[in-house]
Amino acid sequence: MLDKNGIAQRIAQEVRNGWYVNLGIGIPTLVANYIPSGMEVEFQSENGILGMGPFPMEGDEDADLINAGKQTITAMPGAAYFDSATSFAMIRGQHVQLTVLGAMEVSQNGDIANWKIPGKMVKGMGGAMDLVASAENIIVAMMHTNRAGESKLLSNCSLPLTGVACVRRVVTNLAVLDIRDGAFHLVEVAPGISVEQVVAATAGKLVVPESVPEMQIS
Amino acid sequence: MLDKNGIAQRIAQEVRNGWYVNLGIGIPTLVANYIPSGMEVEFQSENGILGMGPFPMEGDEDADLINAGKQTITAMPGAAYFDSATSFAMIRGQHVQLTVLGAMEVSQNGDIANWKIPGKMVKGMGGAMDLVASAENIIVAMMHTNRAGESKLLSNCSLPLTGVACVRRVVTNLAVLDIRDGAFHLVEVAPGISVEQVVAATAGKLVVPESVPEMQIS
Amino acid sequence: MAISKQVKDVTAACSGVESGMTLMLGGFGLCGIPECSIAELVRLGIQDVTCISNNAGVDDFGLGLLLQQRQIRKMISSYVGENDEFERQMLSGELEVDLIPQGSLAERCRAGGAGIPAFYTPAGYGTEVAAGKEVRDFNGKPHILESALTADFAFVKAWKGDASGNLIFKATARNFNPMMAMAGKITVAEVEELVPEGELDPNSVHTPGIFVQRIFQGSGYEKRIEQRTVQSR
Amino acid sequence: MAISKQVKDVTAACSGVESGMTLMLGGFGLCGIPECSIAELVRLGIQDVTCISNNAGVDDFGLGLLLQQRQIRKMISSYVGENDEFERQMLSGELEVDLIPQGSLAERCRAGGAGIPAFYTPAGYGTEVAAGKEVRDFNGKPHILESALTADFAFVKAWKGDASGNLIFKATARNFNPMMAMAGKITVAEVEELVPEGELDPNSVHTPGIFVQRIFQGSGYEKRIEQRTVQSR
Repeated sequence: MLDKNGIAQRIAQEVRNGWYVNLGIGIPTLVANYIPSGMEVEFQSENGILGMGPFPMEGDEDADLINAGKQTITAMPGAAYFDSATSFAMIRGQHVQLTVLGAMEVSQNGDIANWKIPGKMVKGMGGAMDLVASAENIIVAMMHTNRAGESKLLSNCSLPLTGVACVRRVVTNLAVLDIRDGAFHLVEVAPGISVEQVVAATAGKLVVPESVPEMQIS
Repeated sequence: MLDKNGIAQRIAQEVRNGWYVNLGIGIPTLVANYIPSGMEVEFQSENGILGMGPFPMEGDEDADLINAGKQTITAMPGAAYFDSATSFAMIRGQHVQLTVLGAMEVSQNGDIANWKIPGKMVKGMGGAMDLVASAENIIVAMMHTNRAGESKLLSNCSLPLTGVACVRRVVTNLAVLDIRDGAFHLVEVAPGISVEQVVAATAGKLVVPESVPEMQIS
Repeated sequence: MAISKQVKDVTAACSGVESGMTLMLGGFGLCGIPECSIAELVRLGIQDVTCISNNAGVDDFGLGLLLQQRQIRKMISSYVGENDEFERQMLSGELEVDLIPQGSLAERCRAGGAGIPAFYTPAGYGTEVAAGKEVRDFNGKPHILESALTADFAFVKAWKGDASGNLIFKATARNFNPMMAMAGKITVAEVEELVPEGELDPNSVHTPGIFVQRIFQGSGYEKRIEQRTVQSR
Repeated sequence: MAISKQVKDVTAACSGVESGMTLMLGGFGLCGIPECSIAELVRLGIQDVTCISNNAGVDDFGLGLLLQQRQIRKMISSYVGENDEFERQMLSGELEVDLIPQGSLAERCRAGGAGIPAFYTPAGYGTEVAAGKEVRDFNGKPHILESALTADFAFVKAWKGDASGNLIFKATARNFNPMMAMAGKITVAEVEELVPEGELDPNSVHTPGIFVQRIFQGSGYEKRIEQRTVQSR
């Protein structure tokens, strides 16, 4: 079974040279830690920076330089700043090659719910609805089940949707799954996890091929 | 009767302190020459400059600094450059207080035709359609009659329209006329011009008040 | 001659702001917010305002200061976490909240300033955001119609500015400020540094002065950091 | 690590351009046009292209060079004067011409790059530009629906750029270049000066590199002036 860092590490393997990547808050943010040095990848943060770098050294933090999670960051050589309209022009115009974000629920149709729980304080969707409605390549990073042990991979989302039929791939603590033709397709299992464990933890329609490899993460 | 410079001079009297002004090609361009020094007025050219200044001194011309008429210009202190989308955001968003442009025909309804003559080579509307559709305050600068001596102030335009019900005021070589309630209203006559001459040269519905002052231009 | 927008101070800049108005406020989280104007709005004690702002500040800073005084009737935002007083007022029904996808919020402000009354976007299709909105397919993909946003006053904060109202923002403190400057009937810009006319490179101006009606040099900027994340040396 | 878009020369930059494609070309008149790319398009001899460009050059410069070789099947522009060969081809029916209000042209390119499939504008209402287009009233004023424009290749010209594709334009040579950079499936940027990564101030970048797929340093710029207007000393 993977921890959050393991999920991030596995997702990092999806990233290709030359890609612009938008990472959501939480597990997705960790993906940046696992990009091989020397790979040409730039991180976009929707509050207005391309070429986001790591956190600043203590004492170098700048209130005017933050990411979408409001964390102080740095800018890499070749970075650019821009306004929010231009930032979402990049996102909506499909100039960002990969979007990674967390979710509360994902359906076998690729629907995603990650912004609102009825009866609880609603904080807002931020940029998530723009990201999921626009991106061509969306990977969801999340735990396979919620704290009550219930599957988060469902036939239909029970929570209010963030986007419809948009998620391509899900990487959880148990498995990598692709979404197509109205079903989850098991691609890999996490180290030490059996196909049966994934089947038991997946409420939505799951297609299991004859042979399922184990994730290769170091 | 006014010449082109006289028309420009009269229109300059319409300009108020604090206004952003877009001047079209031809007579409108001359208006800039008659703005009192010390008046706070900035000229916008739709190809991407606010704070356009006079032509450069010989030898100082810069191919990268032109106006919408493709003439070499200068920038005043406090100028700003921007792209064409932002430029027309200023125009369409009604941030420009006055637009002055030429016309082939104007109707008593405020319609304007100034871009196309059937059977002749059509060069295009440039920014004129955006300007006339958006501006709240449009003054047309033109000769009262065409080369054939026919009125250019009509009940209906005969040429393809540039915009509908948008012209507020017309300044010609003969008169100043306002357009409202479906008619031209005579406001002033040019020096040496009689009301009768204006009536004779105006084909559209013309309302003449009891007393019509003469333009005060020096 | 350049048009001067310079006013003496924040009091002059906020003259005419009244209860019941719709206000836009730049910033993302606490980054790039118009601190001086917010303080003045608290001092003025205006009531029942609608605030269009990506976020709602924190309990004791940013728009949280207006919330403390219960001056806000409605918030139009994309994300309103990190604010207990906001949560209390929202759950009690004192505060009306309209949540908008962040990209649509930015584009709707730009549209308001650019004379585009409405546009189509895929964001929010199939969600409750689309409720009551026209849906139309383009290139085989459903989009929803979103309308322009404008405000009686827009308050923006820039790094540098001149008397003509030209603005340059710093790093990610730019965020929503340029679009809101476009969309305000009266746009008030506060700047960290008001420089003499002609000192800003016209090629580097982010917001041309035509979008700004009043400008003043702010003071006492706290520029609070919401999430201080650092690497130890 | 930053993504490099740098290619060796204009030939590498134009690789893949084919007959029948839709091309966008930045510039206003002859100001800010991609001179090197145009020369290469002439050399390549591609045919039947659709060019989206605010103007069509003059007889012997700019897009006029492509017109001379009869490489253009259709022009989408706002103003096409100052070009006799253009007039001849248009009147003879060899050349198809789609005239678009300048602001709508700029906004349609931006929309194409920004994933906005369509928007409403008042420009052109009541004129032949509105023929066949949806008309809708907003705030009591009629608007027409305009759709996004995109291109197989966009060719833009900047003053300075870096390997990441970040661009800075000079003065009014900016014009249509930034929006066309956004709207090209493949955007080729030629620059007067290609500077080392990290030399451009990230705060002063006009076109962020994400919109540029290929960049090269141009050479031999003529930068012809169309209307040389000066005051005598």
